[in-house]
Amino acid sequence: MSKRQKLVFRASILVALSLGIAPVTSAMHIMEGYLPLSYCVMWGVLCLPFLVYGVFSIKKQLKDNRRLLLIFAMVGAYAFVLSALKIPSVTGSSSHPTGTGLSAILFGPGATALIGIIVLLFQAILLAHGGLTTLGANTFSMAIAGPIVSFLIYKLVLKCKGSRYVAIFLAASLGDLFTYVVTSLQLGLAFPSTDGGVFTSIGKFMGVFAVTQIPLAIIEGILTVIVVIALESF
Amino acid sequence: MKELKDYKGGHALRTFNLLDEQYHKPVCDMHGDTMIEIKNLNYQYEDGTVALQNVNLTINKGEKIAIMGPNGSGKSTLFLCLNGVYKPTNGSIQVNGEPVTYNRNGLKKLRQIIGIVFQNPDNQLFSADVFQEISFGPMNLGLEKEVVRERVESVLESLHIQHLKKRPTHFLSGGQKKQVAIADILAMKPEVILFDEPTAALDSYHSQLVNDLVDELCEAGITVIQATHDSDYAMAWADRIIVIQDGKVLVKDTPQKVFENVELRKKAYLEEPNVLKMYNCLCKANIIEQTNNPICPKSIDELIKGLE
Amino acid sequence: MKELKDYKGGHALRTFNLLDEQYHKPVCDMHGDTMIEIKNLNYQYEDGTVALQNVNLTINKGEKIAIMGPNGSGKSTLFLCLNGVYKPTNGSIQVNGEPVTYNRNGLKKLRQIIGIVFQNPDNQLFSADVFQEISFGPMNLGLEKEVVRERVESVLESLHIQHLKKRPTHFLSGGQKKQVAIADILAMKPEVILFDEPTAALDSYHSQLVNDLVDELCEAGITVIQATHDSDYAMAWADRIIVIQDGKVLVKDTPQKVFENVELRKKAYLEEPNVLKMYNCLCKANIIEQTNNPICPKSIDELIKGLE
Amino acid sequence: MIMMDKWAYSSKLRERNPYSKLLFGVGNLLICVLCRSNVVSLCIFLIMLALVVLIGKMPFRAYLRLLCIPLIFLVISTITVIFEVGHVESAKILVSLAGGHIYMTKWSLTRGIQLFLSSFASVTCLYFLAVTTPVIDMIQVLRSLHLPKIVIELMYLIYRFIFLLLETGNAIVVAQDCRLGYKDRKTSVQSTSKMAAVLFVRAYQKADALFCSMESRGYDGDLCVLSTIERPRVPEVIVMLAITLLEGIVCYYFLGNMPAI
Repeated sequence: MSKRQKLVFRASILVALSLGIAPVTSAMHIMEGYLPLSYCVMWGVLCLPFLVYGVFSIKKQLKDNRRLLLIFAMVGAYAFVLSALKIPSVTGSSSHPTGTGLSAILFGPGATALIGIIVLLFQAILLAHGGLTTLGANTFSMAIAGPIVSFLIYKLVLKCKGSRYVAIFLAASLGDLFTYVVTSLQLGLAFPSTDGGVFTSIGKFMGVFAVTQIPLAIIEGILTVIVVIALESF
Repeated sequence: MKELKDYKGGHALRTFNLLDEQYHKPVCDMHGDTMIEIKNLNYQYEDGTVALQNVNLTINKGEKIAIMGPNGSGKSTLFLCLNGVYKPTNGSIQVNGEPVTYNRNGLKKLRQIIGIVFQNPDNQLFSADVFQEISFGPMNLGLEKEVVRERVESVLESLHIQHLKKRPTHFLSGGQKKQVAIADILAMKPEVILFDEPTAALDSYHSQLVNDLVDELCEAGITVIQATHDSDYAMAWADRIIVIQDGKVLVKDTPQKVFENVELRKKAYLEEPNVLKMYNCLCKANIIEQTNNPICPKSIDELIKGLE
Repeated sequence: MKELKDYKGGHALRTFNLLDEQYHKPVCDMHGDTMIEIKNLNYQYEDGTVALQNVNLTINKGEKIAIMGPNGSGKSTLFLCLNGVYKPTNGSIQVNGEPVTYNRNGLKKLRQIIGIVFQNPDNQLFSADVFQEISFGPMNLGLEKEVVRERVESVLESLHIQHLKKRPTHFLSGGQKKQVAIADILAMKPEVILFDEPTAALDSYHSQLVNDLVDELCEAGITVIQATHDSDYAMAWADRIIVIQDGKVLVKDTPQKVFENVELRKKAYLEEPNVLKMYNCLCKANIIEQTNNPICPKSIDELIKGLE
Repeated sequence: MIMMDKWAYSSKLRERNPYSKLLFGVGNLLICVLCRSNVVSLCIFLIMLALVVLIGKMPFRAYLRLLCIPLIFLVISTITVIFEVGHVESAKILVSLAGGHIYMTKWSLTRGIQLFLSSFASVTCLYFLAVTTPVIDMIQVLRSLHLPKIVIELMYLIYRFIFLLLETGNAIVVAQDCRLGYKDRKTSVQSTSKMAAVLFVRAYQKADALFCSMESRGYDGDLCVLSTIERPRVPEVIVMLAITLLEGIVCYYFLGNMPAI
């Protein structure tokens, strides 16, 4: 890489991290066997176009720069490790910043989806966060929907001449919230209420998870800003 | 590396003004008091691996202790137990006569008394610049900002690395990183410092620097425990050597006695120090007179001095 | 560490059957032919830092060369230049009489001839398990799968680490990682191997293992270049020592001549080897007779043998 | 250290062919999810327990600890499924709120229990895979399913790098802890974010160093390595397939109360 490329690259990493730490908690991974099979298949199929696009997009980027392969892999590993580290007495029992969205802006949503699904697969097998049948649903909420929202919000705030730290905070916490909304939606769709139907059910899940997720989203937003500040000083 | 050229000059006296304030008792007084007492220490990892088994140790104030033994024999675990990061599965640790308690206050007290300099500075340094890095420990001790600032400045001066103060940590060379890692701990003014192979992967210049620094710390009355693989160095430096293997203490004795034990050397893969080899050879050849209670010089340099 | 206890036995003969096939020429024939010729080599980093300046070196087939000098003096850069990872800013490198070309084929050829064992195995091992890891190099050489499989098996056997074959990389100990890192390179059957501080951060058991291995490689006729900070080791092992500082070659000479040069030692922060100190002392004391052209023994062990 | 990974390598079932293990694990998982029958769930739970603990020789206590991991999610979401919010008067009312009631019905309770048990059983199927089949073997199976090469490469690399970074991350956390970096919540948040930042820098540096060493071994864009795994032994795979199918048929005919999904 030339000097300028390197600079652009580093800068983009900074930006990426700012929205990249899409905060997701292990409590929001839908566990193994929880969704009916038809829903598992449906969410899996919904992810497919993103994943296929991801394969092409990664291949194309690698053609220009072979070194990126290792960076992709490191980003994936980084996202995983942040959720696996044993940190004594931090924010809450199960809150980890995960960097699945880290690559959204760097390498595009396609590549992010692909790296994200691999990370989620490893989280299922190695940490028992999530599962194999629910991999599709979890990928959709955490590796596709959340990062895209973070990305859009970040761009939007910057376009409106908002401060960068505000943009980072909003991107991180709203991305987190959106993941939680999508997860509630997935659960609500699968388990409609007896009388109120799907929407009541979605409301129920959102209500229950709000207790943990809304404070966590805010804490994660703050954490992300501090991380970015720390990273900028490097 | 210009900065370091000055170092070897006449700075030794000035260097530990910082520490002298704290340790104003003369060295001889301190020697002999028990600093750390480990009784029947056991540590087992989550997965059931036994890392330490029935470790009994007494470490006196101001002692220089070398811990030797193959990698994976339990040295690092012992260090982390001493510092309260690992809580022993069994047994007790007493520091300054008081048993360690594992609540917030107990740990704070313990970590102020005992500091660890880790082997790989890349796994220890996490701040963006050197000043932030060194101030981290004192800040967590709850000191006033002004006091922290003074301490950091003073440590930087003691190690002659003032010029690194604002440098980002990831631009430091390996040797400089090591110096900052040591400064990290010195700024907390501990009474005991544990060094995990402080000169591994350093060039000879920085190794020498670190070794000199360790000597100065010892002179200032700090109890130093070093994990090392270097027999020559352990022979020259240590008051006592503790040999650990498979989580058990094989022996704790003076360097000469440890290294004269051929069986032990084989078992724990310890190399014979050069000076001991040479000394024995010269004794055999009747170049050195052998007394009933022969005391081997500590290093080749000492041996040579003796011969002259 | 059971596996390794066998190692020191009578395996030496069997060990390099793998390599003997390739290097069937007797060692004496090879010595003397020029292997690598570096002329006027300059290397400048992107950011303008000059890492190497006017380096001129000739390295013969089968030579044992130690490169010494402080960290950051340019040793690693020199290694990466030799291997074609860095393209010299100026000057030329000839390997086996042919100048290095930096196209795909030229680099492939170069990397087959010259291999680097990096200092930190964690910066070298990228595969999930040992077998995959070792197969990477030979696969890149474009060999048939069956040939690669055989080579990997054969290297594993030579280093007595067959039991690690299916082990995931993250379960290896530091010493084992080093062994695998060396196997990585051996599987490519290079004629020259560059070791970057191969024993740094290893315990004495594994250091000994690596040193023995290096000796066997040299015996098998492979040209070995080692970067090291250990004067004692360099004195005992090397045919020639190259001292580098600030990107310039200060001197290239036999160990004794290098270490006898007090000015040079001071300038490049080289320690005087113990054996040399001792030898000089014994000469002075007239215990050893001094001839006109005194040749110092290579190690304390040799010195002791001589005295007996 | 990731415990599941460690158990997988030390399991007595490790050397069994990964194809048959995957077939059996995923097959049972599907049966669990499809049947949603309490009896089937209980049976599968016991089968997996026996396989992992009795035959695989994983310590029972460690297995129990693993089973606790998904409990938080399971309990919260199952309670959400069981209890309804609304105005229905006929149901068993538990709490009356200003706007309506929180209640449960027999159907919602049955569904909740079913869901709870079948999810728990499916988790044991996942654990069966996770603690008997090393990840490397699993990726190998995926590779033979002709997934795109780039996916397989990324999986191998990410798996390796996870442990590389985990070691660094843990070491940094320990070093911070030694200097009282986690003494209270505020310090903890600061230490964590500093760790996260420096870990990112280290990841970047590691990627650079690894690329350099890969280049020096002739890497030119095509990551080719050989692996040790043997081809699936056909008879074993057929036997496992037969067992799984049989299980499925038995469940379907004798116990199956397949819900309309």
